[in-house]
Amino acid sequence: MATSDKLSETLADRPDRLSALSHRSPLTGDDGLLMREATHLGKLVLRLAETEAETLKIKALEGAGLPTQPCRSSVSHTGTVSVLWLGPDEWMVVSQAGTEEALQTRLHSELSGRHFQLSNVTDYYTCIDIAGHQNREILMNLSTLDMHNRTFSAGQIKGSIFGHANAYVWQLHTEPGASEIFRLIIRSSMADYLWCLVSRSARLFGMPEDTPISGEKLVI
Amino acid sequence: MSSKYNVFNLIRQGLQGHTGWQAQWREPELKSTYDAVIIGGGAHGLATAYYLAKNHGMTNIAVLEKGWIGGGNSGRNTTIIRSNYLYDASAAIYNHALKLWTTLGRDLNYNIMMSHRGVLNLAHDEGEARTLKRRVEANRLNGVDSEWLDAKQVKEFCPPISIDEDMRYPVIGGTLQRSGGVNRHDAVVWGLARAADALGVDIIQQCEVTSIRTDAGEVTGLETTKGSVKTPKIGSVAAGHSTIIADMVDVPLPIESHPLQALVSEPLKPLIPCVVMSNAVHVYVSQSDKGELVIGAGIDPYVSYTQRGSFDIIEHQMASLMELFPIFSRLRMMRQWGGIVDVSPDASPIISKTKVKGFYINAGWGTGGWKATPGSGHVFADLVANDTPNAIAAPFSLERFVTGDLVAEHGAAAVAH
Amino acid sequence: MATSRQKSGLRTEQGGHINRGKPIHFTFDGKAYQGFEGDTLASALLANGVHMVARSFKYHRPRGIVAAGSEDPAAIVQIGPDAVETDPNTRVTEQEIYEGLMASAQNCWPSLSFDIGIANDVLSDFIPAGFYYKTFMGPPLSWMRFEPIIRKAAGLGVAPTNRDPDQYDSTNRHVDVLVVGAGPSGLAAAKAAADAGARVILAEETNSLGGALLSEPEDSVSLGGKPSDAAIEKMAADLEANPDVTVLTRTTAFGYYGDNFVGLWERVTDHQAPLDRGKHVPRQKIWRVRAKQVILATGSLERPMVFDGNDRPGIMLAGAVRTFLNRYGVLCGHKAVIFANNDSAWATAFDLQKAGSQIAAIVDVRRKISGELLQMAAERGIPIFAGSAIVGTKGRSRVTAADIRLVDETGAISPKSNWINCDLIATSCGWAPNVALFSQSRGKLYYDDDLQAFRPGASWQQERSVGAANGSYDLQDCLDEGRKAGAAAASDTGFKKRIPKVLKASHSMLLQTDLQIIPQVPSPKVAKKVRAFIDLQDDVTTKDIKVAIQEGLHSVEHIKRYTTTGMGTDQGKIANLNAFAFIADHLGKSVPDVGVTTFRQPYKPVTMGALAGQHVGAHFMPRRTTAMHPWHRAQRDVIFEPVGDWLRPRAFLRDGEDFQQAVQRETKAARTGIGVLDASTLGKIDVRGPDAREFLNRIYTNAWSKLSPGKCRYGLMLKEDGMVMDDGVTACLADDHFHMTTTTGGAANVLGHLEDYLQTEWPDLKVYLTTTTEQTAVASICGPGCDRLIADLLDDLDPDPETFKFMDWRDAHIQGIPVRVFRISFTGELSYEINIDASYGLWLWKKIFAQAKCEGGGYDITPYGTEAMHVLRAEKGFIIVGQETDGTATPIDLGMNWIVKKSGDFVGRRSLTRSDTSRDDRKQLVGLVTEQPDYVLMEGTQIIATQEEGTAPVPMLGHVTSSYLSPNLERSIAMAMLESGRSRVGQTLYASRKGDSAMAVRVVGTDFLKEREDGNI
Amino acid sequence: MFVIDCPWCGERDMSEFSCGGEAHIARPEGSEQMNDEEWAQFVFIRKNSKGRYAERWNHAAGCRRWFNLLRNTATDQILAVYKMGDAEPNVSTEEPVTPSGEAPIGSGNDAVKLMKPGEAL
Ligand SMILES: Cc1cc2nc3c(=O)[nH]c(=O)nc-3n(C[C@H](O)[C@H](O)[C@H](O)COP(=O)(O)OP(=O)(O)OC[C@H]3O[C@@H](n4cnc5c(N)ncnc54)[C@H](O)[C@@H]3O)c2cc1C
Ligand SMILES: NC(=O)c1ccc[n+]([C@@H]2O[C@H](COP(=O)([O-])OP(=O)(O)OC[C@H]3O[C@@H](n4cnc5c(N)ncnc54)[C@H](O)[C@@H]3O)[C@@H](O)[C@H]2O)c1
Ligand SMILES: Cc1cc2nc3c(=O)[nH]c(=O)nc-3n(C[C@H](O)[C@H](O)[C@H](O)COP(=O)(O)O)c2cc1C
Ligand SMILES: [Zn+2]
Repeated sequence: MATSDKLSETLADRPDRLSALSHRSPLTGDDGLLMREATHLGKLVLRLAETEAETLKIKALEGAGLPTQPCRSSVSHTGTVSVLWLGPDEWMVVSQAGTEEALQTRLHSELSGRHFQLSNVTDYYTCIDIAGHQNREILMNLSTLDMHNRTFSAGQIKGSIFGHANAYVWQLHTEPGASEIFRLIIRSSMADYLWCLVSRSARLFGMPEDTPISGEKLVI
Repeated sequence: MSSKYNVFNLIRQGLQGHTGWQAQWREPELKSTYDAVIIGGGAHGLATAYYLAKNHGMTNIAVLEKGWIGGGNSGRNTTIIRSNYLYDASAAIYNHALKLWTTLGRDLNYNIMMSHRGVLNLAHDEGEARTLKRRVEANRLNGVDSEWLDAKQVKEFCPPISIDEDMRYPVIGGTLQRSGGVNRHDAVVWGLARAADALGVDIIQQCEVTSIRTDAGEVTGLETTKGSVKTPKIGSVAAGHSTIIADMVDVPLPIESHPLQALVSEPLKPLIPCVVMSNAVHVYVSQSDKGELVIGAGIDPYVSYTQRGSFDIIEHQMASLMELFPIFSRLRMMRQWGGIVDVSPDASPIISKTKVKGFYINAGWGTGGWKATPGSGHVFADLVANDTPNAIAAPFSLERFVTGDLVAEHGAAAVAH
Repeated sequence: MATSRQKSGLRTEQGGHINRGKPIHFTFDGKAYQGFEGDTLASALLANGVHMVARSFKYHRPRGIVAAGSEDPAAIVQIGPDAVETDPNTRVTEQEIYEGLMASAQNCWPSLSFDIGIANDVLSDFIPAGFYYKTFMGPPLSWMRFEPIIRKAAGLGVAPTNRDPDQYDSTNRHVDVLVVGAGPSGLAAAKAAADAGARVILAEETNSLGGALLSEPEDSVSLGGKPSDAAIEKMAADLEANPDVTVLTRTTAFGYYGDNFVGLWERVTDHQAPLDRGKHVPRQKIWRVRAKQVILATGSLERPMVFDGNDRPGIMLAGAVRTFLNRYGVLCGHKAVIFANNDSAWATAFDLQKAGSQIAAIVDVRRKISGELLQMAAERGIPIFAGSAIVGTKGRSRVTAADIRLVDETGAISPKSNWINCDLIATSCGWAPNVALFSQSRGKLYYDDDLQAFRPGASWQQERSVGAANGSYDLQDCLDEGRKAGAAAASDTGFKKRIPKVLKASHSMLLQTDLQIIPQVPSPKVAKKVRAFIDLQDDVTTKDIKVAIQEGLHSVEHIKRYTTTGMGTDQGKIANLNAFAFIADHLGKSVPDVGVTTFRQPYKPVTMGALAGQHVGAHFMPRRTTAMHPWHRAQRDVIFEPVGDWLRPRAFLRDGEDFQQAVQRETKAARTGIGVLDASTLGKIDVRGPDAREFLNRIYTNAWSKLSPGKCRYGLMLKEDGMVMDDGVTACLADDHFHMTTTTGGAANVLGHLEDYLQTEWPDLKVYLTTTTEQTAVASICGPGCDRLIADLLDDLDPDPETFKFMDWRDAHIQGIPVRVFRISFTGELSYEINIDASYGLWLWKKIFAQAKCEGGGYDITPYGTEAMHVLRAEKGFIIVGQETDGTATPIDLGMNWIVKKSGDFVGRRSLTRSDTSRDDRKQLVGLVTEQPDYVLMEGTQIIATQEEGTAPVPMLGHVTSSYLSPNLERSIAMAMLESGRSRVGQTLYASRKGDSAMAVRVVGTDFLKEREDGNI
Repeated sequence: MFVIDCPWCGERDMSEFSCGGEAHIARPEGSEQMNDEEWAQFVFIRKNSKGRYAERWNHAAGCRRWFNLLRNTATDQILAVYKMGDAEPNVSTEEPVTPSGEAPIGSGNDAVKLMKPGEAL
């Protein structure tokens, strides 16, 4: 069932692959509060006409359909592939680290003949997972989204502004009783900014605060 | 009876309990015929009327104001005055205004508290520095007072500014126009009204223009909430409402009306000596004589006539202010408000005749027309009186949007206030 | 007479919501005092007999405490131990005391009790409202001489001198129902809404729930059969226990904006001693609440009486006196005179007397007073002066006596003075609904003739006003209205569960029945000597308002601005209605005809640091970095440059070098050895679809139909006004697939621009766009012979420039990692850009250097920064959008006619042929070389026609857009936008220089390398 | 500070959106044949209406879709949200509330208009 963080740990066997937040270590706070980077998850952006998506069954997605209901995600039978709704003709396919290229190839061949676009954005984005029961509160410090569990539940994915950066927040499907995990999908170049902003917001819950990269000498 | 303002009359009145002061302007009835009507009782409209009466002898004229005079942008602006604009045409008009400002108080016999305390425009990166230096150079050749300061000189001129190098937007330098500054917005409005009134101009408040009558492409009169008026000439100086007036005669304008906000802090003992503006961080601030920090914000990106903007903008404004002045953090915001600014595509005003004979437009001053007030009124009066723009006004015709000869100040003007 | 040391006498024996078990020590103006936990600075000072705490704004008159809450007009002081953590203009009625609190008086010198600023008071006859408009306007600039003096005299508190050590937070909440104010109405509303299942926030400005009930004597009111304290506690506990309810105390709703967005300001630690403040706890916090429904239960504000001498310390609002007594256990005086026009203030008299004060008189302007009241007073032996008024007072730093006289129907007063000694005057001119937030919400007010005050009328947003805020002053009405509104609001948001049962209140309160307003109490003095204050902070008297009206300022907005009434830090909370009533009276109009001034945000002043929240300092704005950034940072002497939001290395300094030397070395190296640039920041957009070519044809000025896969092309993008907006190289990946690059700063704009056209103008075009900027890291390698290094790096591609041609791209691998190599050049040198997945970016970057070294040290490789990049491209005459262009340049102006296709539409095309845009005397891009080869023109320098500047205005022909010392041309070079520039090639012009003679410059072509080859330079 | 009901994502804070100005200004075909004046009309002239105004908005931080929105610029009330290419909806036969001058209480430049609860705005 879980597209959980486990997946990200199987790193592809290649030289020195670094994630955008490789210079940061996971942080823990009170009551199981945990924030860490989910590294190298495979991410593909698929653009396809809304009308086609409704009927399309894509084998490569292993049972995960293209959600046409806004802000929803779907999960494959195996739990290793998720498809996130980003827009009416735009989805993100999230898969285990290192699987994105093969997946891309399969998708490509399955979709050939249609008007579509498939872009590998694995490194464009990275993810920060926030687990622990204060995570909704932490996110409320950063965005205007309604994070209440009445309106934000497992499987939902919403794009918004966090601090001053655009990002998506996705609540992972977790086992009943397990702690909720929110996954922030963020642009690599702004990852450090968001990491630090999240850690600052979590200070009250015992999380150590990281300060952003700055302080370099800018001018002469 | 006390018509003249001076310290002796103030003392004399003081002894009599100030019972002898006269009304600063009359409350005349709307007449049925005028030689010219100015729509809009903001500072620009009143200045236009003042100069029409004073320089062109046109005294059978009226200023029609739908609310109370000075209640539009004239009553809501941060009063920054400078003339260090890039292009010749802009430098000419703003510098013309700056010169008029220096004596306006005396001319009007009204202390408008013109304070030439200096305006700093900060640069935070090389690109900005380049743009600002270009401006300084152009200013010098145009005879506009303007100089480049490095970060240390900026700090010397305005000690509370942080020039820490590790800020997100470090201050790397800036321009200074020493003759720039601020004045008292209400005093300007009232002083102009009083002086125009003394020359015979009818200032009619609570009088909204609702339609304009034309005949064969010529203005013949207008309708107002206080009755109708015959007049061969109408000057529209309605700022945020310019397109609404122009629509009455089917003159399309390239103008959008946006909310622009400002706010004041609680009053404090003198804290910053000059005006500080920054484009990258987007903030501009000065301190009024009463002691409040007067702080301007950015425009909201959508059309609105509500005289209020988004709270987001205020929050960001405050964060920006903290970037430049970290020591302001514990001070408090006392009041925020909004105005409706008339934004033109090239961030320059429109002072122009139109296809309708006798209908003249003065608009598009956007976020930065306060500083132009006397200059704008002066050249617009010329246009209304002579039916031809003078050399200073000529580049600001409506035609430029057709031919492409824009006075594109936004590319170059940093914050346009 | 009361003296300030009668401590025990001023604190009641018992009662009040203070913790008598916990004494707290603080200082005011250096003097030590003691109060109790739960005290505000005001109650603690009053308990110590201190009334005078401030000086007024203009006349520096002594100011005391008037109200008990945030509406107090003038009792403001400076808080804080030092100049760093100081808080100017802090209301003593709101600041809770903590151990060690230090407060001091402000706006006075040398001391509060002896302030030479009082000279202004003596001169007050000569400095009425607006006096400054009438003088100081002598010769030009004369104001500049007086202004500093005025400025110093004005202002109130003093700003901190250092960076704020505290931190602030903001957070967002969505709720079904937001309730503002936790008096009986607000509590009932919150309870009803919460019981129905709605998500609720209840915000209360003060430190505890209960509102006006806390001002009632202990056990005098019961709710549902329970004493009110216990009932409130129970309600609070119920609310706290509900996970969907948030109760916030010390939290002010300061701004009601559009679509039910309400800003709350919580003071988290301001009431705590510094050592008790949690480590990471923000000092203050902004709650950005988006509510489906709002209930305003903000209570009512009492109006003071306006009479001659009404501003002395010790003259207070009757309700406030009662609050200090019952909420804080403080007697505000030993001998009080009550001055009222309604019943409610009589309760103050009765409570005070019961607590031990002497009531010297109840003065009531009404001639007819209910028998019940009269009897109650008589039973207590309180002297009553009906149909009378206080027409004058005495006392300097504290009121000492009141002159009480009869006032007849015509307003005439009895001739004989009747001074009664007192140390406290408690006044009440009735209560007005606190409609500030309602009005901010843009709800419309109406004037209630019974209340003689403005009340909430038609709502504009999803909002309900209840209780005293709605003009309902009876406690049972308050409870009922609250309950109903809470239930209705919940029901409107879909929670229709149940309506809680009616909470019955005991009725023992005196309300403001039979109110009779007199806008200004008459005075026996000659008019000009009367000083009846309306705005106590800004020293606005009725006389000032009269002068304003006489001077023709008839709009309430004009009068406000002329007199500054209501413009102080209290925004006239208790003054405004009195001002409106006075204006109305004076103009012979009704109050609603006069109208109100605008209620603006904030409800009360909010700390600017709190509004900025966490988005300051390091968190102010995102700073974007590339995959190679860790390497850049690790270089010892790297200088960074912000480019858009990115941080890019500008130059890598080596031992002992200065910036200029480094740039020269780097620039040289890129043409003689091998230069490497981190080019990852360029914007990248994946463009795909059968109509991609057509799309590019419309977006770019040049043609894209024939570009074949494997090839790249440079493109210029215009805005519809014909001006250059961005440029970049686009590669054809497949017939229907392109990889577009944009400038670093322009990426977001370009994507927005393209999506806009696709979605809104040409939805029929089958094209998809996805941004891929951060997906790839880019190393740009250039220099003669750099192909050898490339060859060494690549597993499977021969970069031989003969076969891998300029503007070609190829896929390849480095150690098995896929890369895409572009043979494009921004330097004019042989150059390759290697694109790799960003997670390998740092690896690639290091690998390039390692490769250069390990192959026998065969390559002279130099990392270069953006500055060298700029010089290199200038040597070749390439433009930088945003540097050569400023939003006023067309492709033709830039000499790039070659890129504008001859036929077919594209965005901006039509604008190019407008009469002025197509003129050939426009500013055009040219090269300039200075007569003196080592002289580098300043960028921004203006070009003139003659060596002598002459007098202003000097005609300017153009300006220098870029200027560098070029190590490869061994001289300075510059680019300029010059009027009729292209036809001036070969001419000598002059670059003006401040304080120096102009520098002769020769106009040349822009490709300096070629110009040198051609012998032109 | 309005909330915009994105046709796809639902109600979101306006900070997630960017405004693209007046709607229903189609880019003209055959601009070659237009005179300078007509072209200027397309590039620069906007209705800038006080009252009902159709404009384009983009859910920039969300689904990135452009859509149209009908707003009363005198009050900032959103009257309708509709998709690109759809015609301007006829929200009501009456013009929306557009007080002459600014909305009476709460924004300055107009005489106060007083209204009792429930009175039609
Ligand atoms: C917050 C803010 C800050 C600013 N800061 C600066 C600054 O620091 N420096 C600077 O130079 N500029 C600044 N400006 C811009 C400046 O305020 C304006 O450009 C300038 O005041 C315009 O003057 P005006 O007289 O034309 O406009 P207004 O004062 O707005 O006058 C127009 C008048 O026309 C009236 N009117 C409209 N329609 C009708 C009708 N139908 N009938 C009758 N009357 C009508 C209006 O009621 C109004 O009173 C700022 C503006 C704002 C809003
Ligand atoms: N004696 C009289 O004539 C008279 C007149 C009016 C009211 N009252 C009494 O007052 C009570 C009114 O009850 P109520 O609940 O309507 O009002 P209330 O005055 O009891 O409570 C209002 C609460 O709102 C808070 N508040 C005000 N503005 C706020 C803001 N912007 N943000 C957060 N909090 C804010 C105040 O601190 C206060 O606690 C009743 O008991 C009534 O009998 C008596
Ligand atoms: C330069 C300047 C200074 C101001 N200073 C104050 C001030 O000290 N106190 C205050 O309450 N308002 C001040 N205001 C704001 C006005 O009260 C008012 O908000 C503004 O004129 C807009 O009008 P409105 O709020 O009635 O719409 C100031 C406005 C300006 C333009
Ligand atoms: Zn959306």
